[in-house]
Amino acid sequence: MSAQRKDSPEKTFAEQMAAETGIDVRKCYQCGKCTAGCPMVPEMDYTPSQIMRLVQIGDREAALRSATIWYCASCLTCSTRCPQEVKIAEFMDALRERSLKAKKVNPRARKIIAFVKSFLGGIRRAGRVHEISMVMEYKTRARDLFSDVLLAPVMFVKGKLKLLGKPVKDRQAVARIFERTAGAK
Amino acid sequence: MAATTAEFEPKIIAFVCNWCTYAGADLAGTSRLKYPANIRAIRLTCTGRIEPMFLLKAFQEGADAVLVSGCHPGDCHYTSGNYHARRRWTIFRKLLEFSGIDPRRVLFSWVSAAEGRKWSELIDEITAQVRELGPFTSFERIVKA
Amino acid sequence: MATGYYPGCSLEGTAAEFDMSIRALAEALQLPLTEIEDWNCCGASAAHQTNHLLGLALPARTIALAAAQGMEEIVAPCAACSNRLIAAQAEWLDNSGLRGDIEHAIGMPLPAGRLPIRNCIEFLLPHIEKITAALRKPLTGKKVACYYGCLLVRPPKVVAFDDPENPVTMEKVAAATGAEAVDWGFRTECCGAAFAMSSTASVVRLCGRILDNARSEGAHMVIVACPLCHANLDMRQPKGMAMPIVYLSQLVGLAVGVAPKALGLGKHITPVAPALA
Amino acid sequence: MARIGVFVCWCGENIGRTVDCPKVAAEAAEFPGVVHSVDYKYMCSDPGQGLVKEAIREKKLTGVVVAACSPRMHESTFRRACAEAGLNPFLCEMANIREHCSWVHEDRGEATAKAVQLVRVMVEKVKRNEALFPIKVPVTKRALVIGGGIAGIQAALDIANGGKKVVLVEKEPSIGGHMAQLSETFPTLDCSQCILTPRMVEAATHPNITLHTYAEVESVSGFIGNFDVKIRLKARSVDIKKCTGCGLCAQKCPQKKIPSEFDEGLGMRTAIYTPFAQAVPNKPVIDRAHCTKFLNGKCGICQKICPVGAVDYTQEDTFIEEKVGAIVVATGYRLYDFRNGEKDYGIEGYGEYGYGQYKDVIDGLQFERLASASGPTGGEILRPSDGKPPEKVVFIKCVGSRDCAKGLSYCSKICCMYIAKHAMLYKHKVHHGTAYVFYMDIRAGGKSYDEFVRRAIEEDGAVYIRGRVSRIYKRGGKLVVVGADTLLGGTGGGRVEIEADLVVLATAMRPQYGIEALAQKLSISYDEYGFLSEAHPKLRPVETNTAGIFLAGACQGAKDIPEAVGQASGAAAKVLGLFSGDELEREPIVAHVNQSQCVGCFYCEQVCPYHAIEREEKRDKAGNLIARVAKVNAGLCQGCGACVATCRSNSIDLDGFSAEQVFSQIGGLK
Repeated sequence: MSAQRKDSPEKTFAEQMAAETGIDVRKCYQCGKCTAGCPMVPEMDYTPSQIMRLVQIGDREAALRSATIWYCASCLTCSTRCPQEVKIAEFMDALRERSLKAKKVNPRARKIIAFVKSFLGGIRRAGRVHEISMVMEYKTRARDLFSDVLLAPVMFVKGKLKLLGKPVKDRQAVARIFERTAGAK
Repeated sequence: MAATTAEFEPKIIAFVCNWCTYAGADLAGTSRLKYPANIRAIRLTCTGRIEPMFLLKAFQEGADAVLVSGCHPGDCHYTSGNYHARRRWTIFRKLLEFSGIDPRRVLFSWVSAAEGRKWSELIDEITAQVRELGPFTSFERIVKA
Repeated sequence: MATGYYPGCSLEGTAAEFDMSIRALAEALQLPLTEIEDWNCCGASAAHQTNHLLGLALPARTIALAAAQGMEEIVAPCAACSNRLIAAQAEWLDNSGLRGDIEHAIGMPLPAGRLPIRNCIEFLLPHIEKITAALRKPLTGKKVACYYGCLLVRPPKVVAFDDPENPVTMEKVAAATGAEAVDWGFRTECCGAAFAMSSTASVVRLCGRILDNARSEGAHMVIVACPLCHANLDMRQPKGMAMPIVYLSQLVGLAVGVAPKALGLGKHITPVAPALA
Repeated sequence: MARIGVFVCWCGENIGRTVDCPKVAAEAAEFPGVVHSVDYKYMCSDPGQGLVKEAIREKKLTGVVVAACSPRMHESTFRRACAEAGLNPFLCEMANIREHCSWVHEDRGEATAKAVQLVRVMVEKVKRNEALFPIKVPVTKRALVIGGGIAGIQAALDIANGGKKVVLVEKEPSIGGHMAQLSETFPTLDCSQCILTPRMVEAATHPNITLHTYAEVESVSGFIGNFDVKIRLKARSVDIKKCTGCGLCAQKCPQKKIPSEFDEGLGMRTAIYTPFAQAVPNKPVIDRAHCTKFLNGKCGICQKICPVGAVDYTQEDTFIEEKVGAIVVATGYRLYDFRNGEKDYGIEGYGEYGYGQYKDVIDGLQFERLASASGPTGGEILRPSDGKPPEKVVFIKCVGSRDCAKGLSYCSKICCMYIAKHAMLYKHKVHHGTAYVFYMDIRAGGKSYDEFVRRAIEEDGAVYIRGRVSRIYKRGGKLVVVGADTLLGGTGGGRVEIEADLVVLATAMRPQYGIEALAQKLSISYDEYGFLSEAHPKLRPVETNTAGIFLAGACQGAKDIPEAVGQASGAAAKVLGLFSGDELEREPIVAHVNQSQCVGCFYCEQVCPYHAIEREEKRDKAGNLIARVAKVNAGLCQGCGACVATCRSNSIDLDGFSAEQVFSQIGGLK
């Protein structure tokens, strides 16, 4: 009966995101409390409230290409304090997912994505993260070979790094999770 | 059954009090909150005024569900009418069940004059619910029995 | 009550001392823990940041395993792990539509109800009396700054643990050891978490702010209950800071007389022994 | 035979856009009993009403259905029009095809079909309506005003000056309310006490005003024109007739460390005290919760030294009863508790601002006390922690207001103005200091208001920063305020950190504690925030839905002084209007007992909230008792109908909502 009201063909970007994630950024009244409390703002190209604004005005391109969505630390300070109860950090996850799918990832996010991929790659293969393998894979992907080289031997001596990881027994089961959720490669 | 569930548009008759729910539904209107057109509200002074026979009459006239809604407990314009109503309905529900009317077709809610949104969401919700229950056809059978 | 222990990946590697101290402390306080058989990584931030369903399915498998193995609760000392487990469980309990998708992904049924998941603080909180009774080496005179970071207290409605802005539970546990908890302003500020490698400069900046405030409010050491916080604060200190970063389980373990070695007190990059002596 | 007229209104586009009004009128014309059916653009307009009147006369209508907006909006309008055309007004009904139809449905076909049904329902009803005649009730020409703040004082004075008696009840020991606490008032910066105290004295000495301070309304019964009010006079422990207000008792009271409510906890008071120097009446009370005499029986100094023997420890609460014809509610506001939150309402405190654990984070009323010449610092701005003048003061607006997460979505309206005033006062007193104001929007819509805010910025140099503060924490004795300047973007995102000496939070205005209980006593309604509801937001802003009860001031919503005073005068005008005749008319929606059918079970008596059911004895000619039956006292009956639904023998019915009418309405939905 009132079908046309619920599935109107011309949804704005914000409406679309609200329908898909349950997070409605039209509620944001640009008070800037998220930005004020965000620990990662110095690394960002847009502040969190500006990302909300980009979505509000329908600039999907700018939002998905921003470095901000990748520099969000998921610390949830913004979501916790937002007076309008917008789940900002959770929304950043949703934007990241779409940025990857649309191949619009900001070049500054190269290292971060390398890390995520190495991390998930490790889980996919072994079910658990083996830190040395993960770090090695990350360093190769990120072409970031020489950072922290001094820290590794110390950590090794202190027994913080183990040469061999303990994988999950049922590795198939974990690999299957990745297939069935069509996870990041 | 005349209509398939998919295209079934239920008829829902609401008995509402003048002070809370009717005003709440007015507020839904002034706030332009949209909801399905399946509901027909009959205004009474208070939920305490509603006689069980009104509900039976509604079913007899082809309602697929009946909604009774008034002020929140403690907020009755007439101090205690909604308490009387609540007590009455607890017993009446049992009676309905006994006479073979699915008690899910008799709905109760509190909607205050400030709760326009609650009203519109309630109608959304119960319309979907009643749609799932399908049309109410057993009244004639009950009357004959 | 059968308590499933979920150490998580970090506790098998960089956070070995967290694992050691939890196990040693559990033994000392006679709180039996059974490691969940064949648990897998929770996916931490990497999974949910890039694929929502994957971020739910990874923790779901471990919870399903625990339930299948007869566990009635899970102790997940790593704040990231407990957060992911709680958040995932909350989401499928809240949105029944997801349950099928997740069960399909993990090929196992999910428990019908809610399985209690406890972080390190919640694990110890009910046993404060036990700790006080078992005190061998009270840490009287030690000023500690309890640091919660993000994942223990946020999102508040989901984790439903302590106050998101002014938490008190870790202080309560720490106080049981005789140590004095200082009042400071960075208890729930972010340390940079997953950016340890991919944006090291950010982590150094954030850890610097946290440690500066702890120091200026008079703390001798920072107490943590999260391996990510620990790694960042311990390894990414500004030059000359030398602030010991101690796990809550180590602090309590030491106070109840567990041997320092069994608590892994020698494994820190920034030495902790002098501060605890 | 019924001759019903149907009048379908377009309400401009409001109905016409969604509902096919001509079609509704055409279909209604076919309903049995309908002899006339038309549609028109604006039925409530003069020509619209003319159509109704003309049809009544020409078509000899016996009933009218106006299909338009809610009956709560225009029922009285159309009933009046009918009456003017000679039709009994209760033979007119409205079908609500706007609020319940055109505004809430989108599909034109569906909305039109529903409108047709709604009209049929009311046609069926009106066919069974009977002519009713308003009930006349006598009026007690004496008003009760609840609350002695500026709104209550104004309402009481206006009614009293209109020549009618007023009973003014205030729960604190003195009248004056929050206005007495303010230092200076925007936008003129005149001294609040200087303009208020003469009014307080006038109210206390006015021959038509009876003042009860330290008193609360215990219960209210009755109805418009005839309320019975029970008032609790709390034990002052001081005989107010003997007391001369010399103040010796307070000087000698050894309990000197009780946080003063008047000074918002920034100053101290004694256990026997007057709230402030200009209090009216200027007579003390004993705060029994803190008095040594009451706590452990020792002390008793005040009684010993009182030169007139006015101190009486044995006093108890007493009750008085007043008959009044109208009630003005003016209970005012309080500030949102940012320290503890309000658990009863499910509202949290401000954890990110430290839950008020920092002494130098205060609220707006506390700043008023700091700035007031009568305040604990004598008007010098000194911070509470160490008594030093603050060099940097941060003002934060919208704390609790416009905050969905705290459950308070509304704008408190006055903060934009008083924060500008605070910044200004601070700069006038601490010349070298800096005032920072974090704001989201500046709402300064009153006369000379925006100019005032601009003055704070342009002349007094207040630094306005557009953004909300994320948190406040302590670093080395300073309060660090972490905010953002959202007008700056780019790297760093305009993040602002200010090391402040004093932080002032403009916390939300909230209705007074206990407002819900009072509202229930009065049978008036309140909104989701606890503010009392007016009868109509635009056209009946000082009336409530309960006849004879009126609203003034911030109990109805956030308001500044001129608005509160304006509304109070409005309420007073309504009361004086009500008192202008000796009798008033009430809607005749009352129950009737069919005594020949009544079995005398008196279940009706048990459910009637108004004690309107009376027992009547029926006797035969010889005087023998035949039966006891129920009778409705039409003066007391409010027409709720609870008795009707309860009656086992179907012997009671309700005028205007009779069983027959409702059954036929349901039938109309076929």
